Amino acid sequence: MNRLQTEIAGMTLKNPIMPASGCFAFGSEYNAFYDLNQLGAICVKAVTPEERKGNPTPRVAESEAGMLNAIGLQNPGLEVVTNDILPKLASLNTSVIVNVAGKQIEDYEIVAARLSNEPAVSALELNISCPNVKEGGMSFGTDPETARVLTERVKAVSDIPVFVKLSPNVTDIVNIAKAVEKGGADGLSMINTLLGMRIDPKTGEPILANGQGGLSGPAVKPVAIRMIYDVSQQVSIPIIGMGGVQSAADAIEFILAGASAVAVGTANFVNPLVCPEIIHDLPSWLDEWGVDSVQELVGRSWKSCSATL
Amino acid sequence: MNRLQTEIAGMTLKNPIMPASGCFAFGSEYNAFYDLNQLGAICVKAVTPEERKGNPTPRVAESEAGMLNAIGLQNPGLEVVTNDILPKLASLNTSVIVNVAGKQIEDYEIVAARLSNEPAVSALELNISCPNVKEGGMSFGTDPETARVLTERVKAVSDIPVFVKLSPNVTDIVNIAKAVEKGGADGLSMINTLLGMRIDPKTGEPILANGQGGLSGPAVKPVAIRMIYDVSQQVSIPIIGMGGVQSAADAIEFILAGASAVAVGTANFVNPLVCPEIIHDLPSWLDEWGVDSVQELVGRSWKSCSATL
Amino acid sequence: MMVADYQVVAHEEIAKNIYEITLRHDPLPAFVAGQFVHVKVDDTSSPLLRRPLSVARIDVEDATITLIYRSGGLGTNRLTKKQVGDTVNVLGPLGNGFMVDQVGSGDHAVLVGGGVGIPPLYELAKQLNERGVRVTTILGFQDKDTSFYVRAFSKIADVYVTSDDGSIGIEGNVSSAWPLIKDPIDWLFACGPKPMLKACVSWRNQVRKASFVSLEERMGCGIGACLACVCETTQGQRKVCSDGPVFTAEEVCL
Amino acid sequence: MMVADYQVVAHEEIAKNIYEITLRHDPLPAFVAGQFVHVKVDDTSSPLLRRPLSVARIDVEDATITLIYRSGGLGTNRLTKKQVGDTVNVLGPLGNGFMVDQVGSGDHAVLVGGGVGIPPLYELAKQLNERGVRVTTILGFQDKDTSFYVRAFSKIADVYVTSDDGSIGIEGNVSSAWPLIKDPIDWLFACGPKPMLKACVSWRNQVRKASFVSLEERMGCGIGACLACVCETTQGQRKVCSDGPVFTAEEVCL
Ligand SMILES: Cc1cc2nc3c(=O)[nH]c(=O)nc-3n(C[C@H](O)[C@H](O)[C@H](O)COP(=O)(O)OP(=O)(O)OC[C@H]3O[C@@H](n4cnc5c(N)ncnc54)[C@H](O)[C@@H]3O)c2cc1C
Ligand SMILES: Cc1cc2nc3c(=O)[nH]c(=O)nc-3n(C[C@H](O)[C@H](O)[C@H](O)COP(=O)(O)OP(=O)(O)OC[C@H]3O[C@@H](n4cnc5c(N)ncnc54)[C@H](O)[C@@H]3O)c2cc1C
Ligand SMILES: Cc1cc2nc3c(=O)[nH]c(=O)nc-3n(C[C@H](O)[C@H](O)[C@H](O)COP(=O)(O)O)c2cc1C
Ligand SMILES: Cc1cc2nc3c(=O)[nH]c(=O)nc-3n(C[C@H](O)[C@H](O)[C@H](O)COP(=O)(O)O)c2cc1C
Ligand code: FES
Ligand code: FES
Repeated sequence: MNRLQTEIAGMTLKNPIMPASGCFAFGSEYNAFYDLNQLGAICVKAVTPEERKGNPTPRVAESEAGMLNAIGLQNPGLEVVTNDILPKLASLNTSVIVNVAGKQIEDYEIVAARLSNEPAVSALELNISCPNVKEGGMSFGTDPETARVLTERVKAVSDIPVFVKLSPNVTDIVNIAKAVEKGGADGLSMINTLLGMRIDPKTGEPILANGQGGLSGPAVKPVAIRMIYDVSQQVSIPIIGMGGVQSAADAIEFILAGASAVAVGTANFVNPLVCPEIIHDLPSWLDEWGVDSVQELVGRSWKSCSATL
Repeated sequence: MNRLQTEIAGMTLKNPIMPASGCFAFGSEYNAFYDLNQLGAICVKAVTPEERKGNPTPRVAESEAGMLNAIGLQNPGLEVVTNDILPKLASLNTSVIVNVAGKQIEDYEIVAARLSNEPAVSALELNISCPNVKEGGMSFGTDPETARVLTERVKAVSDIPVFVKLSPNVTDIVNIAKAVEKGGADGLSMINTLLGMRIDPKTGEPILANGQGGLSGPAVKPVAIRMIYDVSQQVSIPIIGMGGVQSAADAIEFILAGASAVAVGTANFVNPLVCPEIIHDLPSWLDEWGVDSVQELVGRSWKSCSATL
Repeated sequence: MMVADYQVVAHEEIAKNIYEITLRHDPLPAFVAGQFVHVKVDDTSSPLLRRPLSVARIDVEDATITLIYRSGGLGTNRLTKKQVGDTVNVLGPLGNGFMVDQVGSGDHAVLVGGGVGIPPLYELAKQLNERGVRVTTILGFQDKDTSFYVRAFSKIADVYVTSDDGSIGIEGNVSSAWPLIKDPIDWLFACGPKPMLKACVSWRNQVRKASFVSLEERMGCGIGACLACVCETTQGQRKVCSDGPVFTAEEVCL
Repeated sequence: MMVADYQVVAHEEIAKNIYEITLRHDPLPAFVAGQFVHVKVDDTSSPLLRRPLSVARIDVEDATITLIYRSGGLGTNRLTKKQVGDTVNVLGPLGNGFMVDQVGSGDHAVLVGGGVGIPPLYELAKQLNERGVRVTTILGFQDKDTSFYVRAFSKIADVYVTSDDGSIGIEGNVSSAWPLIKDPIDWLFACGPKPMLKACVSWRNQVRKASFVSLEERMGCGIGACLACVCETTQGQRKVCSDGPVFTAEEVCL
């Protein structure tokens, strides 16, 4: 029996650990460090209908226990991803989740419709933190109704599970989560980065060429845990949790908070081996808890023990 | 000439540095380390009409480059503060800002009306992150209209400057800031803590007895900088900036972002001398910038140089 | 109370995951047994907060204090890396300490400690012994591997040792040793985990003069400014860091 | 490419705020001049990210690499604390490095370096010199206090030194020395601040074979996965960490 096996949104993952979108490109770089088939899944970089150049550099800045990024969704576009990149992932014996971004609902539909027919792709993850040009720049992820409609329309063109990745930069994330669930999402990913900024005290210039960017890394972990804890009690779809995970202890904290699977982003830059190391360390945590399967720990911080045992 | 002198909301501070509310009690503890008259101002712990016991312990938890607190507004209540505590502060030769909290608008009115007649009190700071019992528990700080009304009503009973302390846990902080300005606030304080949570991976229990708490410290600095940068360009009232300040370089970063004064919270716990050390180090930053007065640097990250020089 | 860099003059692992570190600062501020220091184990933000650690030995002549701590978390693990010659930033002395002055020569004092609650009792035992007080200690450990200072205590006190697994001393917790003390007890001083303190508080009627317990609570500032570390007492809420950590068995509500 | 703990075998300040650290790992992976390593200066999250540093010397026999870095920020300041015997976590070798193989014996190569752009040129000069290449270097420093490795270069190359304040060598930047090189130049290799690289790119027509510049960019992963470090080239966007840091003067758009 595989104690780490994780059932999520109809997928069976060999374990709950995956790299987070944007931190793993399309996988080939980390393949130099370990066999990607060890991973529960791979979540690849955001794909948009057309090629995107992204933002000018510097695109990253450091902060205490965190980093800011403003990559700006650089990607070669749907055509190149489908024709040149995904075929290379098809031979992998692990699930591939493709992150989808866009400026209007049609963008998401186009990418989703095409990718959902690709054998290499197991699921989609909608990045709804991007500014919505049609609605005047406010992101899809900050208005429950817009998020619901987006989810519904993407679901209508997708034959594979659709996860919606929530932005933490909102007053009431439970509301957005519920709206997305109502829109038919198969699962949630949370959290995306916190909007942040660094200014160089010597020059007065923002460190990022783009001015502001997204904060990730251990600094944001308590915010992620809080949101997952709150949302997981209010929705019945599974959550891929992320935000500052660096160790198996962190992954367990996310799972106890209510995440069914856990994605690791920034920590890959610090330690390229972090994902396999976490996977390796998880069973001893199951021993410590005296449970057979990692799935018994999902939401244990708020579920009473008797409910799961 | 005092290069650090700071005019803010009609007050003249000898420098822009002050301890943040809740991190300095009513001042006497830090008095053992240095003369409090060195400080630009002192911002004391939240006062409510009645005594509050606060939350059960543990009330603090650590996270990477941050801490969570759930003190729960413990304070001896308006009577005791006015009769026993404020008189001790009256002899200080620095401004005292009193943080005010409550569960309904009337609470704020009661405290503000009384304190605004106390000679020891220079200004009020309304902590609007508390849950609003009348409006069903949603905090005053998350709805612009509620925040505006609260500000207006407190202003109506106060003869001294009123700062409103904004919660960062909102989708659109600029909106709240504008509403508060419209309500007549003399200034803004930002940011209060980010809602966060830690779960003990060994027990599955939240580390804080209260479950969730407020994240402060260096971890949140990029979020604070971003919000101050955005808000300062959209309002014309001054901002007391805070969130993770540990050094003069950090204080300068806040000032460049748009803060007129800077409050230091968590860092006092790490280094009790941090406030005087920052004050000591600021002039060399002014030299580096080649400016005579710290006020010339306020908002310099977005103001063109010619506008301020 | 002051904040200063202290120099590490000795540092070693004296039992499994138990370290003894000696820190020098000349002039040494006046420490009282039972007080603690708030230690910044690193000059970065990792970890951010200081760690409260009791003073286990005070050497005025040598201008040193000795701390004994268990490593395990981020901060204490980091502290183990400090080498002789390095500095450690120390805020202290903090808290009230044990009121040794009241204890008269010839009195019988019993000191009950569990795990890393034992360190502050060592300096206390030393001072009481110097005052001519008869000292009996009950030292409770998890097991033999994590036990420490048994011999040191033996030189200045009658010692009962207990361990959870019986690998050293009596099998069981400190309560197993308590009935073995036959002589009348004038003073009781206790420091350790909450269940142990509760037991000690329940024994207070068997103590002729007074019983004291030293509490632990998660701390922010360590000096009374943040209200993180409150405890309930018969006089209302008190701060463990500045009103304690030592309280009378009568006043604490555990 | 691998990630491993390397042992510090030497570490000293060789000029003002300029440190030389030698790290051993046996077996040493195959390093090429001009490649860099991504260094974790501490095992905590402060600082969080690795720091990219060029390899200044490769000693295959000794299984060591030497890095030369300027301290100043959070990470490099922290790195200065490492002592002989400590370990440093190193990710590398990274990047493409300089293509030494194409440079023939008897060719004349000019190496232009500014400040902490100089380190990778030392290993390059050494290898070129061993191949029988005639090497000329222009080393640009801020001032005498921050200058380093001038004597080391002198043993294997003709050296021109410039400094901003004239306290060592010619007053001015590397451009002041360029006209002094009278012999025909076959190869140009440059590493340093952007304005310097721009000057070097503008000289490429005076170079008979090829000119290369090594770029710097803020990095996340260091291995091509995060897209933080892109630069514009005639072939579109490239990643400094994995497609570079060395590019031909023809292809880069500075
Ligand atoms: C007055 C006082 C005296 C103490 N004296 C000693 C002593 O002499 N020797 C010793 O080994 N331990 C002592 N402790 C306990 C010691 O403070 C904790 O073991 C230590 O803070 C844990 O830090 P960490 O880095 O290992 O754990 P982490 O898990 O990294 O700690 C995270 C946070 O929780 C706090 N924390 C965790 N456990 C405790 C605890 N038991 N009590 C208070 N805060 C805690 C830490 O201070 C930190 O803020 C004392 C505690 C208090 C309050
Ligand atoms: C391929 C490459 C090779 C390099 N080789 C050397 C070398 O041999 N010797 C040397 O002294 N320096 C070298 N640098 C520059 C060196 O990486 C920076 O000086 C260093 O990262 C600054 O770290 P800090 O902790 O001092 O600064 P901090 O201000 O704490 O750095 C904050 C963040 O910004 C990044 N950063 C700051 N300055 C730079 C910079 N100039 N280039 C890239 N990232 C930066 C840091 O890596 C970190 O992520 C190289 C840079 C690159 C890209
Ligand atoms: C460099 C970088 C690029 C990212 N790109 C994307 C992206 O393309 N799409 C997306 O949904 N999230 C993206 N993210 C967010 C991460 O997937 C993740 O949600 C976030 O970083 C929090 O996790 P972490 O703290 O483990 O990094 C990116 C994060 C980083 C650091
Ligand atoms: C222990 C603690 C108690 C606090 N109590 C209050 C309070 O009573 N009222 C308030 O408005 N803010 C309170 N705050 C928030 C701080 O004033 C400040 O806004 C926040 O901590 C961010 O600053 P920092 O990162 O410098 O700590 C408290 C913060 C801490 C850490
Ligand atoms: S720790 Fe701050 S009041 Fe005790
Ligand atoms: S640093 Fe990540 S791609 Fe270059």
